[in-house]
This record gives sequence, C-alpha cells and structure tokens, in this order.
Amino acid sequence: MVNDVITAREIDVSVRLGKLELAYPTLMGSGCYGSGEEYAPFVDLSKIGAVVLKSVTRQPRLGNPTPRLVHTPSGMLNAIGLQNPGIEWYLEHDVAKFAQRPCTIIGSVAGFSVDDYAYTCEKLAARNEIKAIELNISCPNVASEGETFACDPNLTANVVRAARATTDKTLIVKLSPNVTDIASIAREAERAGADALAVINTVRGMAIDVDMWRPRLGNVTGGLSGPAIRPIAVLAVYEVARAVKIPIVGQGGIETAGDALEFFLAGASAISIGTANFTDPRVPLRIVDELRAYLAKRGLRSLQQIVGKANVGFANPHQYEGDEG
Amino acid sequence: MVNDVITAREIDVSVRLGKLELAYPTLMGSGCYGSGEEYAPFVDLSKIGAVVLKSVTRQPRLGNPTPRLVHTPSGMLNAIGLQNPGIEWYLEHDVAKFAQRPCTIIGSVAGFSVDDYAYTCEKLAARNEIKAIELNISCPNVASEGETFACDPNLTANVVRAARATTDKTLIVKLSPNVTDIASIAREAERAGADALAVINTVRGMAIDVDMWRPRLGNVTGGLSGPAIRPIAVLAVYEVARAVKIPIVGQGGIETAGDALEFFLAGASAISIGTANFTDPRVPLRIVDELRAYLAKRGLRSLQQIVGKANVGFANPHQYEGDEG
Amino acid sequence: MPIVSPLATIHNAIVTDRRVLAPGVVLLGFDAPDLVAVTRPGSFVMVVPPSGESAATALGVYEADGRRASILFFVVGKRTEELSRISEGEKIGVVGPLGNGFTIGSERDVAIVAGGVGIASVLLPAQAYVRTGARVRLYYGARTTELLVERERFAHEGCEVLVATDDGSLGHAGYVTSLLAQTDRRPDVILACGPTPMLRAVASVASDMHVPAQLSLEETFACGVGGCWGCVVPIVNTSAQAPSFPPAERNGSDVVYARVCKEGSVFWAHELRW
Amino acid sequence: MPIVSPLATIHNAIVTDRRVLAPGVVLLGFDAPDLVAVTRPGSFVMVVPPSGESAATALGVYEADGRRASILFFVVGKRTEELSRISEGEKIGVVGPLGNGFTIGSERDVAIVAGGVGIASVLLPAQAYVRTGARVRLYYGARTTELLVERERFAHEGCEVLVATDDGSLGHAGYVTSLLAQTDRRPDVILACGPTPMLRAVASVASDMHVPAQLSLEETFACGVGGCWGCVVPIVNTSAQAPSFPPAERNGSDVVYARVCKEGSVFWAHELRW
Ligand SMILES: Cc1cc2nc3c(=O)[nH]c(=O)nc-3n(C[C@H](O)[C@H](O)[C@H](O)COP(=O)(O)OP(=O)(O)OC[C@H]3O[C@@H](n4cnc5c(N)ncnc54)[C@H](O)[C@@H]3O)c2cc1C
Ligand SMILES: Cc1cc2nc3c(=O)[nH]c(=O)nc-3n(C[C@H](O)[C@H](O)[C@H](O)COP(=O)(O)OP(=O)(O)OC[C@H]3O[C@@H](n4cnc5c(N)ncnc54)[C@H](O)[C@@H]3O)c2cc1C
Ligand SMILES: Cc1cc2nc3c(=O)[nH]c(=O)nc-3n(C[C@H](O)[C@H](O)[C@H](O)COP(=O)(O)O)c2cc1C
Ligand SMILES: Cc1cc2nc3c(=O)[nH]c(=O)nc-3n(C[C@H](O)[C@H](O)[C@H](O)COP(=O)(O)O)c2cc1C
Ligand code: FES
Ligand code: FES
Repeated sequence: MVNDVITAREIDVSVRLGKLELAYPTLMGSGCYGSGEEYAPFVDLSKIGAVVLKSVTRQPRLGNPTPRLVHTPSGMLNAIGLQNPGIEWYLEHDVAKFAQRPCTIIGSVAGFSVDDYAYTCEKLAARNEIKAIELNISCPNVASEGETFACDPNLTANVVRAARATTDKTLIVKLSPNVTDIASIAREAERAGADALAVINTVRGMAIDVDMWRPRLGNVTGGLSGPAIRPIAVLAVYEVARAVKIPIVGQGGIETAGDALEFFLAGASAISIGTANFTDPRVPLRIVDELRAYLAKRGLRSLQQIVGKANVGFANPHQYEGDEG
Repeated sequence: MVNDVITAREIDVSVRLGKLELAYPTLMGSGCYGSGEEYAPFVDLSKIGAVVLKSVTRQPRLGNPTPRLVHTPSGMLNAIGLQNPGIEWYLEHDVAKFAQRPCTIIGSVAGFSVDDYAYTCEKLAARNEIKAIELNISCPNVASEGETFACDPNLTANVVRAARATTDKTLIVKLSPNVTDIASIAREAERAGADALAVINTVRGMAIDVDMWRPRLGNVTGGLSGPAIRPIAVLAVYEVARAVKIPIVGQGGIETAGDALEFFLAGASAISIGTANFTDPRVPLRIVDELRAYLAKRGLRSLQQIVGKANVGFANPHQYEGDEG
Repeated sequence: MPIVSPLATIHNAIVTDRRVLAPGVVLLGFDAPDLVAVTRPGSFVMVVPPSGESAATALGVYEADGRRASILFFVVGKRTEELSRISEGEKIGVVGPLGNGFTIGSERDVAIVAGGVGIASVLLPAQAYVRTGARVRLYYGARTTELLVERERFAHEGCEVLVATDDGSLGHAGYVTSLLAQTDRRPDVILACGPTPMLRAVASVASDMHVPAQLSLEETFACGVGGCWGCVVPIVNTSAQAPSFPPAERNGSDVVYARVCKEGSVFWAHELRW
Repeated sequence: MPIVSPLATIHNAIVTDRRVLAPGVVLLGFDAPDLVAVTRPGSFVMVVPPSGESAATALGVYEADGRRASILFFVVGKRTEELSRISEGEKIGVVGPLGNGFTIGSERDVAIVAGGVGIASVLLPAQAYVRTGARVRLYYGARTTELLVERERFAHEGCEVLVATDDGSLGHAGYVTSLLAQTDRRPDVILACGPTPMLRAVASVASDMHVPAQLSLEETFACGVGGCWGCVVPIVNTSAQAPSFPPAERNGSDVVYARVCKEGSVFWAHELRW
C-alpha cells in the first residue's frame, strides 16, 4: 500500500476528543489510577494520554463498607462507593496538586440529581488543572431507587444538558452496559451536547461467600471489570459507534495491544485502561509501543486510520437470517 | 445444629419445578449437551437431573455461518443460530429416540412470533418423551429488529401466556441478562403462567480478529458464557428471586460445587450446567457429590434448605447509602 | 466414513514422557491402554486442562501402541501453553477416541499431506497404509526446517518423505501443496491434515488430479463430542455424513452444516461446500 | 508511621532459588539489589503474574539481604498457584517496596505475633529489633506443626520462639493469641501479622495489657499502590494515617476509610475502628 518504510516512532497515535488533544490514545480509567501520583514511581506519566480522576461528588462520601473488592474469573468486582471528600474540600486541598502531573488530567463527576452534576461539574471545570470532564452517570439515582441516570435516555439527556451548560471544556459521558439498548442512550447523550462517550463502565455483578452465606462485597452488589467483560465492551463500542458521530473512549478488559485494537476496529478513537494496571503497571506504555509496531508493519501513519474498520461484510451463501443461540 | 451424623448419600438433592420432580438439581444447558446421547459414553446420565434439548423452531434452520465459536477470557462466545430441522422433522425423526435416555428430557422451544412459540410448544409438549418445556425467549424477534422477546415485559407476557395455553406440563421461561431490569421481566413471566424461570441465557458480546479486521463470528455478535459471566448471573438470580415466588434454574459459568452454591444461596432451586461440560464432562456428577458433602458437613438433610439463604444483613456503622463506583 | 467409536470414554492417564521437539512444539506420551485399543487412524481426543479452568483442547492422537498413546502440539495460546507445562508423572484427563477417522482402503499408492501441526494426525494412517503394503509418500510442509518435526520418524516407518518450507531452508521453497501439484506420480488417494488454507489447496489439487481426498478439518471446538453444533462445516446434504435434516425439497438448500467433531473430523473433499 | 518510599519501582528480578517449605508453602528468592536497598521491615511487594492474566499478588518481603530478596507464600488460589509453578532462572516483575512498614523504635522488650503466613512479614522487623539489642520474643501459631515453617530461622536470628498449634501437635494447643495473653512478660510493644481474626484478638489482648500494638493488615488488594481505594479499613480521622478528608465537624463521622496498601499496611491497633 505504501512504498516508503515507516518507523514506529513516526506514527501518529494522537487523538482529539472535542477540544482536547491527547498525544497518546490511552486514558487511565476513573477510579483505577488515583490521581496519577500513585503510579508515578512506576510509569512515565508523560507517555500516558490522560488520567481520569476518581469520581467526585457534591457532598463528601465515606464510601462503601468493606470488603470492596473480589477477584473473579478473569476479572474483579468492586464496590468502592465513590469515596471522596466532596467537591469543596477537593478544590481546596487536592486539585492544585494535579497541575504538577506530566500528563493531562480529566476530572470525573458523579451525582444523585441533575443539580448535583451541574454544580460539581461547573466548580471542577472552572479549574485550570482540569482539562476535560467525564460525567459518570452510572451511579445510583437516589430519586428513583435502583435506577441510574445511564439507564434512562431522558435522565441521560437532562444531566448532560445541565452539565454542558456549565462548561466549554470537553465533556465525556460515561455509559453503563447494564441496559437493554445502549445505542439509544448514546444518541441522547450526543444530542444533549456530549463531546465524547466513554463505553463502558462496569457490568453489575455479585459474588457470594458460600462458607459464610453472605455476599462477598459489603455493598452486596458490585461492578465487574477486567478481561471477562471485554466481549461485552467491544460489542457496546461497536453498537454505539454505529449510532453516534462523536468519538468513543473504549474500555473494559483491555490488557494488550491486541485487545486495544479490537476496540479501535469496533469504532473507538481512544481507549481507557483500568483493571490491567492492577496486573502490571507497564501495560499502558507497552500497548502504545505495540500499537505503533502494528501500524508500522501495515504501512499506516496514523492510528485514527483504523478506527471503526472492522468489516462485517461476510459473504456466506448458506445463511438464513442469523441470530445467537 | 443436629446431633446425629448424616452421610452424604442420605441427603436429598431433589428439586421440584412445577409438576416436574427431578432427583438431581442439575440440568444440562440447552444447546450445550445435544440430546444427551452425545455425552452418554462419558457420563452416567441416570445421575443427571435433566437434559434440556437444543432449542427447536417451527421451520428448519441451517443455523449461522461459521465460525460459530470463539474462546474468550474465562469464557466463550457462541452464535450457533438455532440450527435445527424444524418441529415437523424433529417430531418425525428425532424425538422417539429421547425415550431411551436414562434421564429426564426437557424440550426447548424458540420462535419469531407468539404464534410460532405456541405452535411449536404445543406439538412438542404433546409428546411423552418430553417432560417439560423451556421457552427460549432470548432469540431475535424478527418483528422488531434487534429486540428479543425477553427484552420486553409485554412480549414476554404474550409469549408465555400463549405457550401456557397449549400445555399443562412444566413451563420454564429462560430470561436474558441483556436488559435494564430483569426482575420486571421475571414478574411478567410469572404472572403469565410460567412454572419456573431459567436465569440467565448468554450475555451479548463480540470479538474482532485484528489481523483480518473483521468479527470473529460469522454472525458478527454472539452470546458469552462460562465463568466470566458468573458474577452477572449470580446477581440476576438474586434479583429475580426477590421478585418472584416460582423456582429458578440458575446458570452461567457454574464449574464447581462452590459456584453452584452461590446460585442456591442467591435463590436458585436448581442449576444448569453448560459451558463447563466443555472443560470436563465429569463436572455435573462431581458437583452433586460435592454438594452432598457440603450439606452433610453442615448437618443439613436437604439441598432446598439453603435456597435463597445468602444473608445481606451486614451491620456496618460507617455506611452512607452505598453504591458502586 | 465410519461413525465415532462407542467405546470412547474419559481416561485418567499418567504422563509417561515429555519431549520438546522444537521451540514451542511438545510431545506428551501417556499410559492409556484402553484408549490405544480403540483408537483409529485420524482419531482425536479432548484433553481436559489440569487447572479445570478453560475448555478442553482437541488434539490428534499422534502415536497409539501397546499401552502408550501420545499427543503432539504447538503452543499457540492459553490452553496449549498450560498443557506444555505438564510434567512426567502428572495425571491428565483424556476424552476419546473421537471422530470418524480416515478410511484406510485398498489403494496402492497413497499421498499424505501434512502442514505444520497437521503432522500429529497422520502417523497412524501412514502406519496403517504401510501395513497394507501400499506405497506411502508424505508431503510435509512447515514455516522452517526446525518445525518439520518427526520427519525422520515417518521415513523410519516406511514412508517416502518430501518436504517444503516457506523460507526455503529445506526441500521445496514454498507451499507443500505446490509440491503435491508438481508430482510425477498420481496417487490413488490423498489424506491431508493441516491449516484450512492448505486443506483448500489440497482439495483443489486433488480435484484437478481427479483423485479422491480425505481431509481432516480443524475448527474451533467447544464440546468436541457433538453436543453444541459450534464446529460445523457446510457439506452437500446428500453426503453420508450429513446430519439428520430435511432434504432440499423441503427447505430449499442442498447444503447442510455437519459437525467437524462428530460427523468428521475427516470429510471427503468433494462433499465440502466451504 | 512513615510514608511509602519514593524509591519504589518495578524490578525485573531473576528467581535465584525456590524451596517448598511444607506442602503448599513456597519460598522464592530473587535477585533485586535495588529493592533490597530500600526495603523496610514490613514492606510488601506486588508480584506481577508471569501469564500477565490475573491481578498482581501482594506478598510481604520475607528476606532482604545484599542482592537477594525473597517472598514466602501459601498456595491458596489461582494466583499463588501460578506463582508456585515459577522455577529458578525465570524472570518475575516485582513492584515495590510498598507500604509504610513497622516502626522500629527504642523498645527493649518486643513481642512479635505471627499467624500462618503472617510469618512472611515479620523476619525483617525481628532482625531490626534484635539489631537494636532488644529482647524479641516470637509468638508463632499455625494449624499444625508442619506449617510452622522457618521457626528455626527465627531462633537462629536471636528470637525466643513460642509456638502454638490448633491441633496441639506442637507447643500450646490453641490460638497463639491465648499464648500471648498468658504471658508472664509484658512487652513494651507488640508487632503482629496474620489473619484478620488473629489480629483482632491481638488488638484486644494488647489493649488489656495496655501495650501499643502495630498490626500489619491483610485485605483483598487490586492496585496495591493506592490507586483504587478498594483495600480500605476504618480508622479514626484524627490518625496521622487518615487520608485527606473533611473532619468530623464537616461530615458527621469521626471515622474515615484508609487504604491498607498506602496509608498501611501497618496500623496502630488503637486507631482502628473495625
Ligand atoms: C480435530 C482437531 C485436532 C487437532 N489436533 C491438533 C494436534 O494434534 N496438535 C495441535 O497442536 N493442535 C491440534 N489442533 C488445534 C488445537 O486444538 C488448537 O491449536 C488449540 O485448541 C489452541 O488452543 P489454545 O488455547 O492454546 O489457543 P487459543 O487461545 O484458542 O488460540 C489459538 C488459536 O489462535 C490462532 N493462533 C494464535 N497464535 C497463533 C500462532 N502463533 N500460530 C498459529 N496460530 C495461532 C490459531 O488459530 C489457534 O487455533 C486440533 C484441532 C482440531 C479441531
Ligand atoms: C499486604 C499484604 C501482604 C501479604 N503477604 C503475604 C505473604 O507474604 N505470603 C502469602 O502467602 N500471602 C500474603 N498475603 C496474602 C496474599 O496476597 C493472598 O493470599 C493472595 O493474594 C491470594 O491470591 P490467590 O489468587 O492465590 O487466591 P484467591 O483466588 O484470591 O483466593 C484466596 C483467598 O481466598 C481465601 N482462601 C481460599 N482458599 C483458602 C485456604 N485454603 N486457606 C485460607 N484461605 C483461603 C483466602 O481469603 C485467600 O486470600 C498478603 C496480603 C497482603 C494484603
Ligand atoms: C476499583 C475500580 C474503581 C472504579 N471507580 C470508578 C469511578 O469512580 N468512576 C467511574 O466512572 N468508573 C470507575 N470504575 C470503572 C473503570 O473506570 C472502567 O470503566 C471499568 O473498570 C472498565 O474498564 P477495565 O476493565 O479496564 O477496568 C472503577 C473500576 C474499578 C475496577
Ligand atoms: C454453544 C452454546 C449453545 C447454546 N444454545 C442454546 C440454545 O439453543 N437455547 C438456549 O436456550 N440456550 C442456549 N445456550 C445457553 C446455555 O444454555 C446457557 O444458558 C448459557 O450458556 C449459560 O450457562 P453456562 O455458562 O453454564 O454455559 C447455549 C450456550 C452455548 C455455550
Ligand atoms: S465442538 Fe461441539 S458439536 Fe463439535
Ligand atoms: S489496593 Fe488499590 S488502594 Fe489499596
């Protein structure tokens, strides 16, 4: 396809999410990477696209009772419960430190009402240290018990619209896989002004201690992450990519460049790495190196050339209308 | 709790699903165990609760193009596409053979309209070889593209009511996890006359071949099964058990007695084993042996004593209202 | 072709020997007299993973003699990696023998084509044909010389061995199927095992030569015993290997999907519609 | 208690020695001079799994001397099983040293309590206190004699070793904490590592004795470096180890969750609210 030799170093792996330009397509998943500082001894943070901070709420939250973690086959359940000091304390004591990080910092906002989101988003987005905002709309909506914002297209639209009105910075809306039709939620988020979508948050799950006859998590239920959910996440990205035009940050079980490529080919412009950091903190940098080698081998100059290129045009003469089962 | 010693052999592991009594609580998952015959050389089928047959439809179906299987972390994706000869041929050529099986045979019915389900269910349930019917309502509803019966409470109710009208035999309704609120679907199925619920069918997923830039499955998307989905399945059983009074057949990634116990404690009266048979055909018998040992050790005489006994009464003085995140 | 042996069962076999034949190529011998007794040329087994955590792996029976059978595999992923860590004295679960196997007929001149790890499934049919007095020629291809494992073994068993390497480091430089196409000697029958692209090429060469070919197919398996319909390949519905299904008059298709693990793994090339 | 060493990093260490101390108890020594240089008594490491497939495992640094450090672990699940299959010469990824470690003070009489695998985290503090000239007594409990691994080593290092076994096969029959409660000698400080029920018992005995106790806690970890807030334990929010959080006046709770991996893993017993 190309005649001249491309070296891996020359390959453009940058990505643009709304107004935000990132030199690397690798975001560190919210709640998995602290504020970046925790990983600084182990990773050259200047080679990380961005760190998405742990979600912050309007009021301080002690977080869930323990245990908060369970290891499961090829994955884990967590139920941290948004432990955070609340936006006022956070702005006062924590945010200034983020300026020193050698990588882009994206804030994450969670809430329990439309007003909460707008309030916290406005305060956080106003700070220079924060380059973009991710709306974590997959936490319980206290107004309608058991439901979450990301499970309802109207609630999604309302919260995104309210947050949008508070800032011009890039707004990433993080969707939940625990819905019948993620594409319809994605469309609402786009229409309401999201610049990008994060797909997916954790999958709801539970584990039971069969000696003690009780749930293994203090919170009873939790969110499943890691390689176990990767096929679920790849499909979600694939479906959302066909429903919207804004860029997608793909996530869920990415551990290798091969995994990351599934997400890019499915339609993600960037990826996020969470649980894999718990296996090996070297994963994010290794993935970028291997992505470059993969692209170089195929004579491609830019990562964005492969986004959404999974071809579904299978020709098979023996096919009835297909389905699972 | 008890003073006399109970030996494992004396323990009652039987279960009742509607009118159906099974000596063992282990069903072999539809589509995973052929018609039982395929496993007869490897397993003493008289020690299997029941085999749920591969789903049959009104018309013959060639099934999906290949590949139909992909191995994924701690699981697999399948997209078989309900390959089957159609109910007429099935009744004529296949069903008589099921009489020879030393275990209970449960038929499985899939369809593309309410009428399809009722038609196929009536024909199949009329046969003596078939002791109960499972309604697989998690395959595409051709009438509303992309949707499935199990994703809509009204469609679920309609199809269950129609099938219920055709037979007095035990009717098990198999639910999909790919919904926002599985409990509401479960309630509709119960109200419409289901005798039991099978929870859960596979989770929708996708894998991409990053060398070929195309989906790994001929059908593009598939259903995820195996240990990877166990936490999702345990939670689904737990939520459904709190919503209905009819018995639940728990399934999704069960490989050991410990896994099975999670489902019983979450509220399942019986379990179904699918993918684990592909790891080792000895799993189903081993699970029953180990369940008996577990109960004996605790002085319990019957498996049904532990159903739904996972205690969620955690006392924690430091808890705010909890959530995931 | 014959149907699966009803004597298949699960063997608790002790590993008696382990050899690394080349980097990433492992041979495990194990004690399983009951398996040996009923194994046929082309039989395969499902090997239960020691951890009990991933699906069993389909592997051809390489050797079967007396009490000892063996498997020969390439480490390509998680499961074969796990099997490669098994050591002598450990117990493995072996489900089999499975599959219909090759039909050993009265042909006098037999060509066997093996690509890469396909070699694992063709020793038994080679031995069986040699025993009938047939002339057996092995066409054996691999990426590079080092991966042409066990080629002396086949010579020792009385086969004429012709090799091809992708990198030209030994024998014919290029595909083993072009070596077959160039042959001066038209065989009476062709038996082949290897990657799917190679098998397609064998089918086309065999068709050009007007020689019947038996192909041992490889597909991703789940159950390996016919229970899941996941490993299928389209064949003409008039084939003796076609599963129970309404004929074309009743459903409009003269093709039907057969299970590689149950109706196969060996099919007649001319009956495949892939 | 001090904060985590800023010199923690990821070490690519070669395994130099492997010993099975008892059935299911493995000791792995490895070459990691940079780790040894900055390891403190009570430091732990996260060991990256060779397969790269499951979460890293938190393990105490057992020995640290010259170029060599070691880990000592019980095989209890998938990850420790995988680590137990590592052989000499293999490379492992070791993240650390992590955690604040024990405070080695000027106490003259020190009681160290270890339950089961807790022994892995107490050799370094024992050596450190012996070096200060303190009298160090190890109270060491396990299910059975065979699992009281390395007890001679502690004696050899200059500790007085008192043992307890659940089955009474050696030493005191019963819990090691009742042995501690019965002591004729009130120590100046107690250091403990072991299962949570044991640590709670130690806390209660220490409180009765009016002796300060440093407990090395064990929780399920994900990141091990403070990034996920999954491994927390409730402590008083006036503790020097409390994370940045509004005080009780502002949020109504005088307790806060601290990360075992980051603010711990060693806490003062009297500051815990568990
Ligand atoms: C009937 C039958 C008989 C078989 N007999 C044998 C046999 O005798 N010996 C044998 O070795 N295999 C044999 N196979 C293939 C073997 O079953 C698969 O290779 C094995 O299941 C792979 O499992 P895995 O978990 O190690 O790899 P997986 O994780 O399942 O992935 C490996 C797959 O990915 C591809 N792949 C990944 N990496 C590589 C690579 N470096 N080179 C080539 N392909 C790659 C291949 O398609 C391969 O099948 C047989 C298969 C069938 C169906
Ligand atoms: C700071 C810190 C330091 C540690 N240091 C050490 C150390 O030096 N040596 C060491 O061996 N461990 C140590 N541990 C514990 C060790 O991290 C865990 O045991 C390990 O993570 C288990 O991983 P796994 O995948 O093998 O087991 P998992 O699959 O995670 O399950 C094992 C867990 O289940 C329970 N369990 C299951 N089977 C058994 C059994 N037979 N007996 C007891 N419990 C069982 C236990 O709670 C155990 O933690 C430490 C933990 C922490 C937090
Ligand atoms: C321990 C843990 C804590 C998390 N906390 C948050 C959070 O506070 N906000 C959020 O939006 N997502 C949170 N997530 C979700 C991750 O950011 C990510 O979307 C998800 O884990 C899937 O990716 P992974 O499989 O790479 O981890 C958390 C995940 C984990 C494992
Ligand atoms: C290969 C395969 C084929 C399946 N076919 C069917 C089917 O025809 N009808 C059905 O109701 N469920 C089908 N299932 C779903 C299983 O019966 C079961 O509900 C699911 O796999 C979860 O359980 P498991 O993790 O134990 O396999 C199939 C599953 C697999 C893996
Ligand atoms: S692998 Fe299941 S039918 Fe062949
Ligand atoms: S394990 Fe992640 S904060 Fe401690």
